[in-house]
Amino acid sequence: MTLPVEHILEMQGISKAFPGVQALDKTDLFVRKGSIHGLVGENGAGKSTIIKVLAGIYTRDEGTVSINGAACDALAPAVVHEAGVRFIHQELHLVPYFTVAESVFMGQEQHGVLGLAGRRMRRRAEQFLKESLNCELDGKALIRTLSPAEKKLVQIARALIDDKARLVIFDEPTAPLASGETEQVFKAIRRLKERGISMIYVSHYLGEITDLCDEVTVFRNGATVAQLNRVDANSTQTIIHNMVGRDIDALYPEKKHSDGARMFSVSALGDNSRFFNVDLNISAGEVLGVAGLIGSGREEFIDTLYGLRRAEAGDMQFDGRELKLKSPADAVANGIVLVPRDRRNDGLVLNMSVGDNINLASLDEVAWARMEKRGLSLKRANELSEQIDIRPRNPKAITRFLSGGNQQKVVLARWLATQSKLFILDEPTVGVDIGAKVEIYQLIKELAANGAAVIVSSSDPQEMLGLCHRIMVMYRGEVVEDTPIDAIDFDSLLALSTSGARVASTA
Amino acid sequence: MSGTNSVSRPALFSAGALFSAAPLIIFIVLLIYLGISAPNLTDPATINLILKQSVPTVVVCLGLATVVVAGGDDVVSGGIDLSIPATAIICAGILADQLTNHGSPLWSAIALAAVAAVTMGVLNAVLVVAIGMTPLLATLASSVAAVGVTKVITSSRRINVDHPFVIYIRDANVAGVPSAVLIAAVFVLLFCFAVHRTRWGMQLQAVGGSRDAAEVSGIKTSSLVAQSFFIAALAGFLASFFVLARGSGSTPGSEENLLLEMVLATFLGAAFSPRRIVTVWGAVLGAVLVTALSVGFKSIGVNVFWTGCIKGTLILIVVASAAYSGRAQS
Amino acid sequence: MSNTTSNTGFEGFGAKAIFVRYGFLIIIAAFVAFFSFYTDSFLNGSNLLNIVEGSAILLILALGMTLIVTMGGIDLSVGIAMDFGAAFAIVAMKEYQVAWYFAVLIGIAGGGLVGLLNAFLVVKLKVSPFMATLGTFFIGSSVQRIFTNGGGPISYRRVAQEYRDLAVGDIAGIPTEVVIAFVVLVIYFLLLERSVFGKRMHAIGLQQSAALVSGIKVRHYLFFGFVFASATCAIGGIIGSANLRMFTPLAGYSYLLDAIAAVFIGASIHPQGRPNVPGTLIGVLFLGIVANGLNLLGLNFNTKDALSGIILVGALALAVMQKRLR
Amino acid sequence: SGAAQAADLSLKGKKIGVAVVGTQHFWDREAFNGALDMVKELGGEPVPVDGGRDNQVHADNHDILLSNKVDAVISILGDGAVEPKFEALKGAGIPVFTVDHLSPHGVNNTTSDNYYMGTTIGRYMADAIGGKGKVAVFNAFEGALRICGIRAGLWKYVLQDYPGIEIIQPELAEEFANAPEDARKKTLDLLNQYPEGTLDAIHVGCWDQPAIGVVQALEEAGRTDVKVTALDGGPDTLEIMAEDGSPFVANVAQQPRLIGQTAAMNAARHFAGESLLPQTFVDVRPVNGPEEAKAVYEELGYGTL
Ligand SMILES: Nc1ncnc2c1ncn2[C@@H]1O[C@H](COP(=O)(O)OP(=O)(O)OP(=O)(O)O)[C@@H](O)[C@H]1O
Ligand SMILES: Nc1ncnc2c1ncn2[C@@H]1O[C@H](COP(=O)(O)OP(=O)(O)OP(=O)(O)O)[C@@H](O)[C@H]1O
Ligand SMILES: [Mg+2]
Ligand SMILES: [Mg+2]
Repeated sequence: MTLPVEHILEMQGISKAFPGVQALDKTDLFVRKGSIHGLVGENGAGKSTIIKVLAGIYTRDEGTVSINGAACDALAPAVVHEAGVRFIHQELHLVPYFTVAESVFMGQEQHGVLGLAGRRMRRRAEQFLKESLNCELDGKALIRTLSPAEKKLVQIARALIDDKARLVIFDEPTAPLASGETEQVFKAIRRLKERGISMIYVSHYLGEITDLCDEVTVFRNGATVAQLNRVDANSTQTIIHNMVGRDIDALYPEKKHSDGARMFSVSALGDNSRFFNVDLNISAGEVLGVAGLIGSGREEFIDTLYGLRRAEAGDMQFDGRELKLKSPADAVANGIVLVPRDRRNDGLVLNMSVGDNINLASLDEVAWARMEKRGLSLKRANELSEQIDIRPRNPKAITRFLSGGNQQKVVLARWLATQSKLFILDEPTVGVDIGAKVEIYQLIKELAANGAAVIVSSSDPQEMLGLCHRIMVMYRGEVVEDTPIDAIDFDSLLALSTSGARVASTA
Repeated sequence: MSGTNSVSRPALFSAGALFSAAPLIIFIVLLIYLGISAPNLTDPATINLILKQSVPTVVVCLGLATVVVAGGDDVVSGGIDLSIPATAIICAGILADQLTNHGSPLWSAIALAAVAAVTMGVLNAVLVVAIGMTPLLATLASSVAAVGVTKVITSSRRINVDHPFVIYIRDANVAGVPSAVLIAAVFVLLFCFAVHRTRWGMQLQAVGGSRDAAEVSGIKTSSLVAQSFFIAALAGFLASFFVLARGSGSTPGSEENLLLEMVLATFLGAAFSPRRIVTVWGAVLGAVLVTALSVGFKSIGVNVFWTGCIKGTLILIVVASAAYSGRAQS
Repeated sequence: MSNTTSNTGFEGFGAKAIFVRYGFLIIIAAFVAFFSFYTDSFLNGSNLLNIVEGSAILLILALGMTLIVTMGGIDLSVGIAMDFGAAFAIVAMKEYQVAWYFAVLIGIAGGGLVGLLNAFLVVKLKVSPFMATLGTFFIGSSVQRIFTNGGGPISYRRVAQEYRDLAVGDIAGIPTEVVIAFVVLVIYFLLLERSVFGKRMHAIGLQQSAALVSGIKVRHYLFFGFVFASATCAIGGIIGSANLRMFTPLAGYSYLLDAIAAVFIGASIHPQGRPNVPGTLIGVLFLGIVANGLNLLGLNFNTKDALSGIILVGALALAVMQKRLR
Repeated sequence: SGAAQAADLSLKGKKIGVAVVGTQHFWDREAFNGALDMVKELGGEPVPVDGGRDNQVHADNHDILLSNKVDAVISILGDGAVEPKFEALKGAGIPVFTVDHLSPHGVNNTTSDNYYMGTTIGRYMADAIGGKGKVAVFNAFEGALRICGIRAGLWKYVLQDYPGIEIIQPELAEEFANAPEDARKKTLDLLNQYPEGTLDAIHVGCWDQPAIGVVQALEEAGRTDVKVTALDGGPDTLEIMAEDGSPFVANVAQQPRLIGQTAAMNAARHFAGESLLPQTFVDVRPVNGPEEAKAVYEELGYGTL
C-alpha cells in the first residue's frame, strides 16, 4: 500500500501486548492533514493504548509510524513533542498545588534575566485561556480549587500554549464535563481546526463524533474494523455496528412503573455552605435523577447522602428509621452504596486485583473465621465478572490496567455482591462505551425492578431523561425542581440546570 | 455559555491566609515568649550564635528539600535522601584526615572529598533512577555504607583540624556577621533561586508534584530526579566544611543528630508554606527556628530531660495546626 | 524495538532464568556459602541458632513496621514502643511486685500507649504518620529520660525465672524467644496475608479514599493498626528486658533503621513491590546473616562496618534488579 | 561529706553553667547531678545543658553558656571539639572547670586516677586467670577519648609483664547506645568462635555497661570458664558482681557524684581566691570479688546487697 502524503499521521500494523492481553493487533490509524479524526471503539478496544504508543509512553511491539511523512522509529515523548504532536490525555495530569499559570507552562516555562518570568506567564496563560478557550481564570488560582471543566481547559491550554501544535489528540476530553460545558471545548476545537491543526478525537459520545469529526476510525478488540472518510449524522448506526458488532436499537431500557413503598427520605438537609434545605423522597423500585451543574451543590449533596460529608442541618429517614451517617461504613451497613464519580481515585484500589476490588465491600462473606477463602473469593469475582461482562475475565488482573469502562463495571460488581437497597450512582457512565452503557442501563433497570431504589446523578441530560422516573434539579445549592419525568423535556432540564428556571433568562 | 466561573474560591488574603500562617505564628509567639524570659536571646551575639549553630543543618536541608521537591513528599514512596548527613560526614572525615594526618594541601583534600561526594550522588542516583530502588531504602543503605567507610578513613577517631581555612569559617566575622552564616546564606539564596525561580526548578517541582504530568509535558523526569540526588550530595559536600569548622575537626557519630534535625526541619518546613509542601526556604526556616528553640530552652534553663518532650509536643502542635488549616481551606 | 514484556514466564534453565526466579535467595545463599568457607564456625549449629535467636527482637519490630507500612505510613517510634514495653514490665515487677505474666501484659499495654498516641495524632489530628511518629519519638525519648532521671538503666536482677525464661529458656529445645518471634510471625502472616483484615489494610495503604468509599472503617483500622503494631514492638522490648533483666532507656532506637531496612528489602523483592510478611522475614534474616558473618570473619571493626554497608547496597541493588527483570 | 567542707565555700549570686556530654550513662549522669546539686547547695544558680551524647552538640552548648554570660562553667567529658569553646570562654573571663577532660584552657580538671584504674584492673584480671590465657577486649573508645586511652593503655602496659596472656585480635567494638544488648550479641558470636577452654577472660576497656551483656551471654552459653572485668563500678554492675559465682570478678568503682560535687566546690574555691592544682583526683575503690562488691556498694551509698 502506498502511503498518501496528505496524511499527517500514519500508524500502520501496530501491535502491543500486555501480560495476558493483546491490546493492539496490527492496528492502522491514518489521519488526514487538517481534519478532525474520530477514534471510537468499545472500552478496552485499544484507543488509549495506541495513543500512548504514539506518545512514546508505551513501546510498540511492531508496526511503523510516520508523522508528517517522516518515519519515526523510536517514539519518545520529546521526539513526538518536537514533531508538534500534543496530547490531551484522559487523565488530568495536573499537580493539585500548582497554580493555573504554572500548570499551563509546565515543561515550557518562560525565563527572564532574573529567573522565571512569573508575571509574563500568568498574563499569557490568562489571555490564552480567555481568548482561545473562552475561560476566565485567575492565573494564580491553585488547581485544586478548580472545577473539573476548568482543569480540563487548563490541560488543553498547556498542550497548545506554545503555538507549535500540528496534531492534537483528545482522549475523551468531555468525559468529566457537564453538558453545558462541552460546547466550550468544542468551540476551542473548531477554532484549532480553522488554524489548520489536525486532531484526533476519542469519545464515547457518538453524537460528539458525528457533530465534530470529518473522518472516523473504529477499533474493535485491538484491530481496525472500519475507516469512514465522510461522517454525517447518519453515520451513527454504521459506527455502532462496527464497534460492538451488532446493532443497538434502544439505548435506554423500557421503564417499568414503580409503585414501591417509601424507602428513603431526606428533609431540609443542608451543610451550611454548598447546599441548603434539600428534600428528597425515593421509593423502592424507583429511579430518581439528581441533576445540576458542577457548583450547584449536587456533588456535595450526594456525598452527604453517603456519609462522606457531614450534614449540618436536616435529617434522613431510611426504611422508616432515622439515619445518622458518620462515615461511608455506616451507609454501607444500612444497605446504601455509592458508585463515586471519580472512579480512579475513590472507586477503586487501582493497584489491587479486580477480584479484590470486587470483594472489597463484602469480604466477610468470602471468609471463614475472618480468613479469606481464596477459592471462594475468586469464584465469586469470576461469577460477577461474568454476570456484567468485565473484560478481561481475569479476577487476578491488576485493576489499574483495565479500560475505563471495565473499571466502572468493577465498581458496580462490588456493590452487586452486597445485598444493597439504595444505589447512589454518581456519573455512572462517564467514559463508558455505548455497548457497556446499554448494559449498565439494563442493570439499573433490573436493580429497580428487584426492589432497590436508585439515585442517578449525572451531567448528561439525555441519560437522565432516558433512565429516571423522576428528576430533581439543583441550582446554586437548592432544589429548583422535583418532577415526574413526563413533565420535563430536554430543553427545560438544561434551562433549569443552567439558570434555575424553566425558561432560560435572557441575561 | 460559560457556567463554570461561578465556583466560589477562598480569597488569598483573608481569614484563610491567617489560617495558613498559623504554624508560623505559633512558632513566633513561642520565640517571643522565650525572648522575654531570656532577654539575652535577642542579643545580636545570641542571634549570630543561633544562625551559626543552624548552618550545618541548613545546608544539608537544602539538599533534602531539593530531593523532596523532585520526588514528592510522601516519605514512603516519594523522594527522600537520608544519606546527606553521611555524605557530609565522609567528606569531613576525608578533609580532616588529609589536612591533619597527611598534611595535604587544601585543594587536594577538597578534591578528594569532592570525589567522595560525587560517588555518593552517583550511587544514589543509580540506585533510585536506574535500578528503581525506593529512595528511602537506597539512601538508607548508602548512608550506612558511607558511615562505615568514614570509620575506616578516620579509624573512628576524632581528628582535630586547625587549617586556617577551617578556622576562618569557624571564627571570622564579616561586618559583625559570622562568615559561616554569610557563606551559607549565599548557598541558601542559590538553592532558593534554582529550585523556586528557574525553569529547571519549576520542572523539578512538576516532577515531584506528579511524575505523570511532568512526563506528558515533555519533562525529562528521570534525569531530573537523578540530578536532585546529585545536588543533595553536593549539599552534603558543602555542609562538610561547616561540620568541620563547627567541631574544629571531625567527630565520629555526628551524622545521627544531623540526620534527625535535617528530616525534622525539612518536613516541618512544609507546615510553613501556604501550599503545605516542602520548599527550600521552608526547610531553612524550619532549621533556624528549631535551633532558636533549642537555644532558647537551654538559655532559660529548662530541665534538660524535658526539652525533647516540649520540642516534640510543639512540633506536633505546629504540624497538626497545618493539617487542620489545610483541611479547613479545601 | 520489540523489547517489552511478553509475560509468558521464563522458559529454559539459563543462568538468567534462575537468577530472576530465585534472585534474593540466591544472594543470601551466596553469603552463607562465603561465610561458611571463610570462617570455621559460621555453619555450626549453635552459630546458626545464634543468628536466628539474635534476629528475634528485630523480627518482631520489623513485623510491627510491616503493618504500618502496609497501611501506607511509617513508624519512627518502634524503638520507643519497645522501650516502653521493657520499662512497664520491669518497673511493674520491681516496684509493684506484679506477677511476671501480668507484667508481660502491662508491658504490652505500655507499648500500646505509644501506639495510642500515634493513632491519635494520625487519625484524629490528621498529622502525617512520619511527622506524628517523629514527634512521638521525641516525646517518648524525653519521657524515658525524665522517668529515669536522665536515662539510667533500671535493672532488676531478681526477676522471676519464668520472666527470664522468655529470653533465655527454651521450649522443646527451641529457644523461647525464637518461639515467641515465630508465633508473632505466624499471627502477622495470617493477619496481613490471609485475613480479611489484611486485605482491608492493604486497600487502605494503597488507596485510602477508595477504601473509605467501599465502606471500610478506615479510621478504626488505622487506629487499631498503630496500637497493634506498637504493642507488638513492646513484645520485643519485653524479651530484651528479660534477657538482661533490666530496662535500658532509649535502647530501641538502635533497631529503627534495621527494621525499616528489613521491611523495604521485603517490599523490594515482592513482585508488586508491596510490604509483606515473608519478605520482612527474609530481610531480617539477611541482615542477621551479614552481621554475624562479618563478626566471625575477624575483621577490624571499622572495616566491618564499612563492609556491611557496602554489602547492603550491593545486595539490595541486585535484588531490585532481579525483580525488574522478571 | 561535701556539705561539711562546703561550710565556708559559696557560689552565692553566681550563675554556673554545667555542661554534660550526655546523661544516659550512669557515670555522666551522676557527675552532672552531683555538680548541679553542689552548685545549688553553695547558693549558686546552675544553668544545665546536655549534649544528648553528641560531642558536637556538647561543644556547641558552651557557646550558649557564653552568650548567657554565666560566671563559670563546669564541663563534663567531651572531646577536642570543646577546646575552641573553652578558649572563647577563657577569653571572655569565664573560668572553666572540667571533669574527666584535661584542657589547657581549663582552670582545673576533676577526675578519677585513670592511671591507677588501668593498672589495677590489669593486675586483677591477670590474677583472675592465673597470669596466662586468651583475653578479648571491648575497646571502642581507646582512640576516641583521652581517659579511655589511659585506662586501656595502662591495662595493656601491665599485661606486658604477663607474656602468657594474649589479647585476641581484632579487638571488639561496643556501641554506646544499647551497649548491654549489643555486647551480648557480640559475645555470643565470640563464644562461638572460641569454644570451651580457648578463652579465659573478656575485659571492657573503658566502662562497664557492656559487661552486663557479656555476663548475660556467658550465662546463656553456659560458659563458666571465662572471667569478666571492667571499669566504673556503678550500682547495677556491682550488683552483678555480688552474685554467687558471678563471672564478673573485678572492677574499679569510681565516685562520679563526688567528682561532680568536687568540680563545683573547686569553682567556689577559685572564686574564694584559692589557687587550684591543674588536676584534682577523687578516690576510686578497687573491687575484687563478690565480697568487696557488696562492701563497696554499701560504702558508696547505693544500699545493701
Ligand atoms: N499498562 C497496561 N498493562 C496491562 N494491560 C493494559 C495496560 N494498558 C492497557 N491494558 C489493556 O489493554 C487493553 C486496551 O486498553 P485501552 O486503555 O487502550 O482501552 P481504551 O480503548 O482506551 O478503552 P476506554 O474506552 O475504556 O478508555 C485493555 O484490555 C486493557 O486492559
Ligand atoms: N472514615 C471517616 N472519614 C472522615 N470522617 C470520619 C470517618 N469516620 C468517622 N469520621 C468522623 O469523625 C468523628 C469521630 O469518629 P469515630 O470513628 O471516633 O466515631 P465513632 O462514634 O467511634 O464511630 P462508630 O459509630 O463507627 O464507632 C465522627 O463523628 C465522624 O463524623
Ligand atoms: Mg481509554
Ligand atoms: Mg468509633
